Amino acid sequence: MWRLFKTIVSRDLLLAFRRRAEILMTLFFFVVVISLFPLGIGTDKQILLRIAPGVAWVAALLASMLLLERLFAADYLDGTLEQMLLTPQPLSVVVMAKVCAHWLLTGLPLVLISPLVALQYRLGDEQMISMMLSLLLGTPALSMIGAIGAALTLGLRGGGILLSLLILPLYIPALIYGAGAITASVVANAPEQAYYMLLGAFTVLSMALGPWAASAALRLALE
Amino acid sequence: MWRLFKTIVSRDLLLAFRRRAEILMTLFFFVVVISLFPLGIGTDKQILLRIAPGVAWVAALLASMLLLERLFAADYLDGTLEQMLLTPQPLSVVVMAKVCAHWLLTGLPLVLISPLVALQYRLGDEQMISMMLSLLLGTPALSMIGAIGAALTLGLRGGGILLSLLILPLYIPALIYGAGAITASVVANAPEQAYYMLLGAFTVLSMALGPWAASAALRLALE
Amino acid sequence: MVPWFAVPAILLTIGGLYWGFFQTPNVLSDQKQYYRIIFVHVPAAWMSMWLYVVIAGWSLVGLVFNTRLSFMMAASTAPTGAIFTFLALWTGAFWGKTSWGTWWDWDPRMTSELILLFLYIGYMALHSAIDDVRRADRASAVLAMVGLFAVPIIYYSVNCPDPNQCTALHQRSSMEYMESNILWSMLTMTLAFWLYGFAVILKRVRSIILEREKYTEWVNELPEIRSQQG
Amino acid sequence: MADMTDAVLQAEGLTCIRGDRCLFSGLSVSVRSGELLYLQGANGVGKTTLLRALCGLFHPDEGQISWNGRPIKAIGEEFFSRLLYIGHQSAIKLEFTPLENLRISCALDGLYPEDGVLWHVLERAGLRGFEDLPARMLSQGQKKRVGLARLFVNDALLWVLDEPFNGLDAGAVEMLQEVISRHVAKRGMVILTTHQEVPLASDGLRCLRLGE
Amino acid sequence: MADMTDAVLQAEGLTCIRGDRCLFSGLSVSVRSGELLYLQGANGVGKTTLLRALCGLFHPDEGQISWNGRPIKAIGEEFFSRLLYIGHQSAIKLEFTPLENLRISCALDGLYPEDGVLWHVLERAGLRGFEDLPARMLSQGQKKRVGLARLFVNDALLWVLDEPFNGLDAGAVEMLQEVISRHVAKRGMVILTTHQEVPLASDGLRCLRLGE
Ligand code: HEM
Ligand SMILES: Nc1ncnc2c1ncn2[C@@H]1O[C@H](COP(=O)(O)OP(=O)(O)OP(=O)(O)O)[C@@H](O)[C@H]1O
Ligand SMILES: Nc1ncnc2c1ncn2[C@@H]1O[C@H](COP(=O)(O)OP(=O)(O)OP(=O)(O)O)[C@@H](O)[C@H]1O
Ligand SMILES: [Mg+2]
Ligand SMILES: [Mg+2]
Repeated sequence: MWRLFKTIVSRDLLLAFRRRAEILMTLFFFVVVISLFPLGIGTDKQILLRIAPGVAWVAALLASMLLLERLFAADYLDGTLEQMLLTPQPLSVVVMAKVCAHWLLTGLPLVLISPLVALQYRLGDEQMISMMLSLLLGTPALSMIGAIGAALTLGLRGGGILLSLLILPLYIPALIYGAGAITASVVANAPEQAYYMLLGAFTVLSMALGPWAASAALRLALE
Repeated sequence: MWRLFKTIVSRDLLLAFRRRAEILMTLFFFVVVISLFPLGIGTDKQILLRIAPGVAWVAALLASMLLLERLFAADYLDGTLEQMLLTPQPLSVVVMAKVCAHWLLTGLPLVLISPLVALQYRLGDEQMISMMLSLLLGTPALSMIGAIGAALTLGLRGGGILLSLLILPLYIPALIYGAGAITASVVANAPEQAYYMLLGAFTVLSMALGPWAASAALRLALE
Repeated sequence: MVPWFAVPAILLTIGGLYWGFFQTPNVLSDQKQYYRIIFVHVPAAWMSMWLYVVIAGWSLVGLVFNTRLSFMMAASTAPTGAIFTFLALWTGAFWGKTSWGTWWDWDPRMTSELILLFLYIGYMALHSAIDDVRRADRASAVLAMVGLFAVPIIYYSVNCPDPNQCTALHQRSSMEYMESNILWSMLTMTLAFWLYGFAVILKRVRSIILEREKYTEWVNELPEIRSQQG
Repeated sequence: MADMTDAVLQAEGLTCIRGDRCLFSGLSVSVRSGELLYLQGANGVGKTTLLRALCGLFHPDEGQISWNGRPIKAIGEEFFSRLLYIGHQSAIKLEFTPLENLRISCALDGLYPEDGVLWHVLERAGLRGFEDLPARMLSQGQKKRVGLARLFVNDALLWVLDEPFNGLDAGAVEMLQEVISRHVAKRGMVILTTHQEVPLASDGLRCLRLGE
Repeated sequence: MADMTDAVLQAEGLTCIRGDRCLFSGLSVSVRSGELLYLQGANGVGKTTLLRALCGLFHPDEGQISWNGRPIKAIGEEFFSRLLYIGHQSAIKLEFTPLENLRISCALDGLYPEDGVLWHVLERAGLRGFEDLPARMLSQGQKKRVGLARLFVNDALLWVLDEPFNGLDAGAVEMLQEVISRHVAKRGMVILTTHQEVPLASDGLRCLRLGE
C-alpha cells in the first residue's frame, strides 16, 4: 500500500520531470505572474505592500488550477485510470498519491519562490516568513479540493459540472485566511495565529474528507 | 471559406457549451481574482481605485490563459487537427476561426462582467466604460497571441505552464496600455485616446501576424 | 577555432577589469567604489540585448533557407544571452543594493531587461521541451520571430507607459559626460564579452553538430571520436 | 464526381528517418486512378509514416511527391481538395452526436450536404438509432463507423485509409470492402493498409510490402 | 502462480441497460479455470459492457456476479488481485518509454519485477530496440504491444481481453494466440472478444454470441 503510494507519486513526478525544464518552468511562471501586477498597477511602495498577499495567493490558485486537468484527465483518456480502479489497494491511496504529487509540483515551488515575491514587493523578513507559512499551510488544501473538482468534471456527466461548481467556491476560505494572515503581518501587526489555526484546520478537514469524495467521483466517472 | 469559418466557430462554441465547466471556470476565476484583493487589502476606497485597473487586466490575462491549452489540444489528440490541415482552404482560416471562438468564450464574457469589477471597486460610470472599452480592444490580441503559444506547445507535457511562460511576456504591452487607459480615466482625467490607439494598433498587428505564426507552428506540431 | 576567441576573451576580461577597477579615477564619489560594477554591468546589458537579435536573425535565415546550421547557431546562442541578461540583472541588483539601498526597483530599464530574461527562458524552455529536434528548431525559430516583432513594442510600452507625456525613454543615460577612460574600459569589457560569446557559442554549436551528426561518417573520422571508440 | 480523368500520384526516392532509424530510403511508388495500392508490413515498419507523407502531412527527408506531375507541396490546396485521409484516430468529438460529427467533417472537406443526406449516410454506415447519442456513448466499432461514414459522402478522387477495418465487425468489414472496390471501379484511387487479411476483390489491386 | 486450483467466475441473470437501450437481460454465463470464453457479436451489441461488468468496472442493472461463489462486490480487492483486464485503450503513457510503462502497470498489479525481467519481456513482445523511446514515437501496433506485454509478467488467474488483436501484425497475433492458449492450458481462465476470425486452438474453448 505504502509502496503503491510511492510508486504513483514517483511516477507522476517522473512525468513532470520528463520534460526536465518543467520544474524550473513552474518557478519562472510564478515570477512572471508576480511581475505582471506592478506593470499594471504601478510601483508605489505602499500599494505594492498592500497587494503582495493577494498576488501571492492568486498565483497559488492559478498554479493549482493550471495543473489540475493534468491530474486525472490524461490517465482517464488512455485507460490508466481503469487500471488504477482495479488495483488490489483501496482507491483513496491512489487519490492521495496523485494529490501529493500535484502539491509537490505546484504548492511547494510556490512556497519556495515566495521570498522572491517578498523581495520584489519590498516585504520585511517576518512578513516573508508569514507568507511562506500561510502558503505552506494552505496550498495542500487547494490541491485536495482541486482533485475533487477534477474527478467530478472528469466524466462530464451533467451532474459533475454542477457539483464542481459547488466545489470551486470551497477554495475561497483558504484564500481569505491565507491572504488575511499575510495582510495581518504586513499592515496592522495584528496577531496571525488565528489565521494559521483556521488555515490548518481547513487543510486537515479537506484532507480528511477529500480522498473519499474524490474516489467516489472517480468510480462514478468511469462506469 | 467564410462558410468554413462559420462552421468551425459554431462548432467550437457548441463544444464548449456541451462541456459547460470550461466557460464557468474562466468567469469564476476572473471573479475570484477580482474579489480576492479587496478581501486581502481591505476596502479603502483610494487604494481600491488605484489597483482596480491593474487587477482587472491581470485577471483578464490569466483568465484568458486558462482555456488556451485546450484551444488545439483536443483536436490534436483525436486527429481532427490533421483533417483541418487537409482542408482545401488555407489553414489560417481555421486558426482565425478558432481564435474567434476562443475570444467569444473568454474575452467577451470578461468584457460583459467587468461592470461587476467596477462596482466592487467603486468606479464611476465613465471609468467603467473605459474599462469595458479597453478590455474590448485588448482581449482579441490576447486570444491571438495565445493561439500562437498554444500551437507551439501543442502536445507537449506540461503545456499549460510552458504556454503561459511563452505568452505572458508578449501580453505585457496590452496589459500596460489597457490598465493605463483605465488609470488615466480613474486618477488623472488624462486623455485616453492615445491608449486606445496603441491598444488597437497592438491588436491589429497581432491579428496581421498571428495567423501566419500559428499555422506554421501547427504544421510543425503535426508532422 | 574556439581558442582564437577564448584566449583573447580571457586576456581582455582581466585587462578590462584591472583597468576598470584600479586605473580609473574615483569619480562619482557619491557612489564610492560601487560604481565600478558598471564595467561588468553595462556591457552585459548590451550583450544581452544584442544576442537576442542575433538569435532572431539566425532563426530567420533558418526558416527561409532551411539550413540546419543556422538553427544550431540560434539554439546555441540562447544560453549565452540568458547568462548575460542574468549577469546584468544581478550586477544591477547588487549595484542597486549598494547605491540605492534596494535590491530591486521597477525602473523601466530593469523591467525591460527582466522581460528579456523571460523571453530567453521561454525560448530555451520551448526548445528543451520538444524532443524531436526538427520540430524543436523550427518551433523555437517561429517563437524567436514573434519575439523579434514583440520586443520593440514591449520595450516601447515599458519605457513609456504613458503615451501622452513620453519622457521615460532613454532616461538616465549618462554616457555623454562619462570619463573617457571609464568609457574605454567599458568598451574593452564589451569586446571581451563579445569574444567570450563567440567562443562559447562556437564551442556549443560544435558539440551540437557532433551530437546530431553522430551517424554520418565524417564525424567518426574525427580524431577524438576515434580515440574514444578505439 | 466532377472528373474521374486519369490522375496519378507519384513518389520518387522517398527517404524517411524517424528518430535514429531509417524507415525506408529511395522508395518509389506511383498510383493512378482505377488502382488500389495495398501497403503491407509488420508493426512499426513505416506504413503510417508513408501514408502521411503521401498526404503531405509529413515531410520526407528526401524525395519528391507529385500529383499529376506537380509537387504536392507546390499545389497544396488543390491537391487536398482531391484527397480524403482517414487515419488511425477517428477524428470524432466524443461530445458530439454522430450527425454533428459527420456534418463537421464534411464541412472540413468543403461539403455541406443537407441533413436528409447525412441521416441516410449514417444509416448506411449501420448507425441507425444512434444518430442523436453523444459519440461518447458509442461502442468502439460504432465510433469507427462514424469516422468512416465520410466515405459515403465525400467523392474525392484519392482515398488514403490507415487500417480502416480495425474494430469493425464482419458485416461492416464487408460493407467497407464493397464501398472501396466500387470507388476503384469508377476510376478512383485508394491507398490503404491493414493487418487483417481481407479479400480486396478488385482488379486494379497492387501490393507494396515494406520492410524487406 | 500460487494456486491454479479450480476457480469459477459466475454471472447470473445479468441485465445491462445503457442509455435507454437494453443490451442483454437475464444473461447467465460461467467460466471455470482451464476454459476460454470467446464473446462474439456485432458492433455495439454489448461485448465491452459485459466484459467490464464481469470485471466489476460496470454495475449491471440486475444480476449477480460471483467469484468462487462469493459476489465480487463483496470481496472487491481479493478478486482484483486475481484479475487482469486489458481494454480497448492501451493504458500507456505517451511520455513514458515502454520500459517505464510496463514497470508502472506492473506496480499497479502489485508486482515489482527487476529490470532484467522487464527487458526480457519487452523483447518477447517484439519491442527490442524500442525499450527506451518515449511511447509517443511508437507505431500504433507497437503501442498495443506495450499494453499486452503485461501478459508475460502477470500470472493472474483470470484474463479479460477486449479485442486484443486489433492493430497487431500477423506475427504478433500468432504470438498472442499461443500465450493465451498456454495460459488456458495451465488452467488459467480467459475471456476475450475480437472481430477477426483467429484460430483459438484450445480445447477449453467456449463461444458466447451476444445479440440474438
Ligand atoms: C536589478 C537591476 C538593475 C539595477 C538595480 C541597476 C542599477 C544601476 C545603477 C545604480 C547604475 C548607476 C548609474 C546611475 O546611477 O546613474 C546603473 C547604471 C546603468 N545601468 Fe543599471 N541597473 C539594473 C539593471 C539594468 C539593466 C537591465 C540595464 C540594461 C538595459 C541597465 C543598464 C544600465 C546602464 C547602461 C548604466 C550605465 C549608464 C548610466 O550610468 O546611466 N541596468 N544601473
Ligand atoms: N513521432 C515519431 N517520432 C519518432 N519516431 C516515430 C514517430 N512516429 C513513429 N515513429 C517510428 O516510425 C516507425 C514507423 O511508424 P509507423 O506508425 O509508420 O509504423 P506502422 O507501419 O504504421 O506500424 P503499425 O502497423 O503498427 O501502424 C516506428 O518504428 C516508430 O518507432
Ligand atoms: N458510456 C455509455 N453510455 C451509454 N451507452 C453506452 C455507453 N457506452 C456504450 N454504450 C452503449 O452500449 C452499447 C454496447 O457498447 P459496447 O462497447 O459494449 O459494444 P461492443 O459490443 O463492445 O461493440 P464493439 O464491438 O464496437 O466494441 C452500444 O450500443 C452503446 O450505444
Ligand atoms: Mg500505422
Ligand atoms: Mg467493444
